[in-house]
Amino acid sequence: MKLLQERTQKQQIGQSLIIQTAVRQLVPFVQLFGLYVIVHGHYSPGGGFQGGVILGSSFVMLALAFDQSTSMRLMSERANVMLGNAGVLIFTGVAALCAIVGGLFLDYSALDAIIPLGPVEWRSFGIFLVEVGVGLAVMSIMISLFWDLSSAGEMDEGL
Amino acid sequence: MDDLLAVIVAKYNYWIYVILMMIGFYAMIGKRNLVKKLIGMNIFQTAIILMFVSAGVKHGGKIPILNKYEVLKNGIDATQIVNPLPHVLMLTAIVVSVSITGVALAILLRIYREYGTLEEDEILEKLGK
Amino acid sequence: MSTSNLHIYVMAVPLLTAFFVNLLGRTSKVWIAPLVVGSLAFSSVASLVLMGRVMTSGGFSYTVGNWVPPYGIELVVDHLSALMLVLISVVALFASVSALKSVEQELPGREHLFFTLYLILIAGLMGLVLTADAFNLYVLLEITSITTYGLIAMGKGRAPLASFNYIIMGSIGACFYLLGVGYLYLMTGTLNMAEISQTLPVIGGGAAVATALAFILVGLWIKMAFFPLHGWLPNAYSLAPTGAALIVAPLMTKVSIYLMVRVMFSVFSIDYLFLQNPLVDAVIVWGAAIAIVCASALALAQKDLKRMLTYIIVAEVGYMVGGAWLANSTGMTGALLHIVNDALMTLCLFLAAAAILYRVGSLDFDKLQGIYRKMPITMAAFTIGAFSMIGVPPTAGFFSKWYLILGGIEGGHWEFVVALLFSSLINAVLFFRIIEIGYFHKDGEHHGHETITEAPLQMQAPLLICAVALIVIGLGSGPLVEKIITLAIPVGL
Amino acid sequence: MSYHTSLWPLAAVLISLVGAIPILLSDRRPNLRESWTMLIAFGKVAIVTTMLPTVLAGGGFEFVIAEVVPGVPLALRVDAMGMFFALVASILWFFTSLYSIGYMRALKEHAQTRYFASFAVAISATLGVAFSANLLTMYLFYEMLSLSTYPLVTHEQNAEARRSGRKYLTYILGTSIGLALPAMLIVYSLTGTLDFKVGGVLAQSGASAETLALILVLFLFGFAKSGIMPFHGWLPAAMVAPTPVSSFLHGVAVVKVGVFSILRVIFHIFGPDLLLDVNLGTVITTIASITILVASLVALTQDNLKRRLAYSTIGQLSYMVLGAGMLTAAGMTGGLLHIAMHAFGKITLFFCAGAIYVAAGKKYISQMDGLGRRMPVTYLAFFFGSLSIIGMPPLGGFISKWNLAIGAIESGHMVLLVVLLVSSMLNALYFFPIVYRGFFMPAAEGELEGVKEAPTFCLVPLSITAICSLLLFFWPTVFYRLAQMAIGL
Repeated sequence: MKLLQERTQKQQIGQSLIIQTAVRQLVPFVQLFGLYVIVHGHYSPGGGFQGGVILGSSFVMLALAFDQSTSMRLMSERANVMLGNAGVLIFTGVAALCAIVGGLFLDYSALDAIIPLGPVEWRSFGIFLVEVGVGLAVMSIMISLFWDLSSAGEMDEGL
Repeated sequence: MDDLLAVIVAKYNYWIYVILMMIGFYAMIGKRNLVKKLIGMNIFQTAIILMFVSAGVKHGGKIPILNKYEVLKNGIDATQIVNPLPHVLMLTAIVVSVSITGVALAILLRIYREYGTLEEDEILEKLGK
Repeated sequence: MSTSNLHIYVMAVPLLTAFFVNLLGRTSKVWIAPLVVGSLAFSSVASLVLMGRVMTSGGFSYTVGNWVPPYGIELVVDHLSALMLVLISVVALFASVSALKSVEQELPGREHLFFTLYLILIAGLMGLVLTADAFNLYVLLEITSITTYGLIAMGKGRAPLASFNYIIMGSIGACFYLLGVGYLYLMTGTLNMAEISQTLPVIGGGAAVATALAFILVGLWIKMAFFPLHGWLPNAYSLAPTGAALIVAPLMTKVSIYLMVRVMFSVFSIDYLFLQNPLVDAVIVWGAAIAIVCASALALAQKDLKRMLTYIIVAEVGYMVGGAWLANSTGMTGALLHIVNDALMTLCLFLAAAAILYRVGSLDFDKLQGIYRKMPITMAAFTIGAFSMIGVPPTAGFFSKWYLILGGIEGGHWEFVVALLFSSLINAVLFFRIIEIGYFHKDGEHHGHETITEAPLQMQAPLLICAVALIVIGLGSGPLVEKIITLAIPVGL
Repeated sequence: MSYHTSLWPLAAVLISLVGAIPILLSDRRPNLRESWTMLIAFGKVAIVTTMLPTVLAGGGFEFVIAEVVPGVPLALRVDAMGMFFALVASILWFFTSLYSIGYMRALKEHAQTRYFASFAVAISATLGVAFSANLLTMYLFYEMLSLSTYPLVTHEQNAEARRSGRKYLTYILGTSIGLALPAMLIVYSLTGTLDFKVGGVLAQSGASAETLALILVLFLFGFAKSGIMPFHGWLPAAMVAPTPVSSFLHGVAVVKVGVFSILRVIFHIFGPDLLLDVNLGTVITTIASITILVASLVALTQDNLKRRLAYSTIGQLSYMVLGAGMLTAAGMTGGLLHIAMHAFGKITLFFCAGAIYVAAGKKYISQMDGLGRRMPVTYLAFFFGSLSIIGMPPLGGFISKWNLAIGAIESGHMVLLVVLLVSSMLNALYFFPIVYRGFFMPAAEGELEGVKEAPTFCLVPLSITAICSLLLFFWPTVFYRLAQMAIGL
């Protein structure tokens, strides 16, 4: 593992200007697409899961094109964990909220009791909320998995 | 003989999954390298995923994404649509398998750092000392 | 169908708290203890209330998100699952109080990670108990397993290796289970347990159904470490951090046994299991008897308290598998009662082991000399736990063994009776060996022993409560069986 | 017989169990601790004797602790048989406590608090066995007694104690878990109850003679505390314990609990009629006779005084089982009576052995030449005790042996009478030399310089028990009546 790292550094593999520039340009679009997929999860194919992976892959791309510290500068480990936790909390929180306001668990129509939008609308909107949570969690897990594995758990240089 | 071949060919997806599963099983039990064991585990899980997914195949079936207005107008013909349930289930199974792989890899890293090798024999040898 | 959300809260509160622990525990350690203990205390109280409700008005089913089965996910609360919920939450509560202390000592700086996994594990176990969907059961099984892998791998030394072995074995088990469920799905077209059990008699018991049963059983046996599929357990449990062993050892195998019982009677039927395939149960009971004898014998060879306890767990698994397959209601009562009792006994012994480990730093038999004098209260509780394992009345362990042996006699399975008695005797030898070592002492050489005093109150309190609970449950086993367990046994046994 | 619910039996059992707590708490103040012990001992005797008149009048008490298994609650019941045993045990515990204080202090033993606490728990268990209303409850207290006496047996905490403790538990726990427990479960699965009933519960079960024989043998050997051969090995080994422990536990409580359990099973689980029907009495009498003769012969060869007493105990215990096995009124009465008579006699002998050890430090009979002249009171008591065991008038032992002999004749097995007579002869052979050596053999030069009588705390109890043995010959009424009521006369 270490050997591989040294060799890549020496030969500057993956440090090509073209790739770096392309990635720099692409990342915002990839992230936007990820958000789109998340937000449209309840209408069309897609959803938090897929969107989260796309979001996560944008950071993976950064880490591949530059190095791990660059991607960690843009998204600190701490922020990543926070986002991941927040995602799960949104998911379970919404579910629990449904139960607390008197419906069944994950029965979004019950949320009508808080903001009256109508049960049908709430079913749709509830899914959206949950998808956001799932998306955040998946992204965070994706990123930290990659970081951990590529840097052999050291969280420094990576591949 | 013909009958046997007919069975094999007609159910070829099951044979493939059985063969894959045996390969995976062999790797998990027989291989001494921990990463190979892990790969075997992945093959094993993939075989099961294959079984579920292939069982859900419907020749000429449509994807189960419906157009609301069309459905309201014409109703649903269930025979024309692929059952999405096995696929959805396998999506979950894939997630499970990925997370197990993730945890396993992390643990393998710790093992590697501790013993400097991923060969089971060498690790056991080091432990013996 | 019910609109009560109580059992969801029981499960959701630890799950939600897990992430709060991760978030807040990262910034300051002071958050961890109140969050963990608070959430588990809530779960315990809520599950007790739930138990009361089930006892007065019977069980009910629940659909998540108001989607009715077979589309939605169904949860079922009946006497058995309510009992298991109480067991899981209470054991988790006691274990966590003690674990807080030992994790602080063993994994400084990583407490928040540990307790995040810990709480997810507990939520997963509760989900396993509640779910009525065969596939969800697989997912939850893997959630509990993955968290367990993580918890075990946090240990020192060889723990990651043990954890990896567990991953391989555990995955095989889970995959076998999934395969079995796959066959059932192909045969019946549904994953809801109730619907499968309605469809199965219609399609009759073909080879595919038998294969499904075989795969599911073997899968679960691997998960519960039923001898000879137990290889992963002793290493994994004894090398795990003490805090992890505290929760994993009492609960994991017991919940797997619950799952086996659930699958046996909620998916398959008594008719199919015992009447259409009469030899199967006899073979399994024989297997259980062999498992008990072999695991007990292996326990004799151990030189470390924790390892010895892990082999006893393997033997106890044989008790419960055998009891469940005796094909009579007495044996079943014994198996279910033993799930409760064994969880508490194991917890009691592991709590004592944790307290000793906290002060002495080792559980080698050599290090335990004169321990009665140094830690009298801990050892008193340990002794009660040991008596319960041996089966000395009026501790809880005696009464479940009573039903198990009685079931064996009624069913004419004398090999099982002999195995149980043999194992009791071996347990007596095992524990009296430790009691003897602890009771006699040769302090002699070094004067380091003054430094060893009683464990901190935080570790003693759950231990003592647990020891007292063993006696109280023993004396109260009559009502427990009559009011809860009898109602949990499937009709017709 | 009518039983009414009352807290008395529970109080009788619990007083010493709860009493163990203040004993433990007053660890650092020996005088306070010993006051507690005496107070509890006295309280126990008082409670038991309070219940005596009701029982003698044909009544009884009951108390249900908890419903643990369908049809088998944990319950206490005071009937004539239980009362009989409880009376013996509680009175003798009182004297033993007194004696213990003198003995332990004189020898400056360690861990006296643990000793007294374990003792208190043990006597609780003994009364629990006496007052059990069913087999399960009795098993519970039986096990409790086994476990609570472990610290007493291993009191010395040296290598020998460790060995003996191991042997003790192996025999006692091994047999109770391995033999008595399955026997109990078989009875339960046959009858659905474990209640002690006059006339037995197994009669209605319709079990075959073979099954009954199996259960009987399991019970006989399962209650290994009764020292029936070949499960007697623990008894001589357990003699490493301090003498008061040996005297009380291995002269009275533990071994008698074993015998009492067997008698309970014979009288109230099987019922004498059933045993007569299937002719299983011979099984019991054969096993008991062999034990009596072999144990008496082995006792002859022992030089260690306590070991000789131990083997004597093994032999005497089987008298009681033998009596029960005769299945005649006189035989069963005699067997039960012998519990009391032997208890008073044997405890005197053990007290004397302890007193000799405290005063002269002698353990072996061959070293005790001439000791009687130095310790006349002790030796006189010893003489009385041994007379009672041998069964000579005017001591209590005569009454029980007389009844046993009549029982043997009634049962028509003359062999049993021969066994009784031969064994009594052997008893005399192994006891009289001790007394003879003590009084008539000259002491070795300078051996016994400065040896005096043991401390008063030791001397008073042993004199009292010796006198009790004597009095029991003239006034055995209470015990005799209780024994007769117990077998339903």
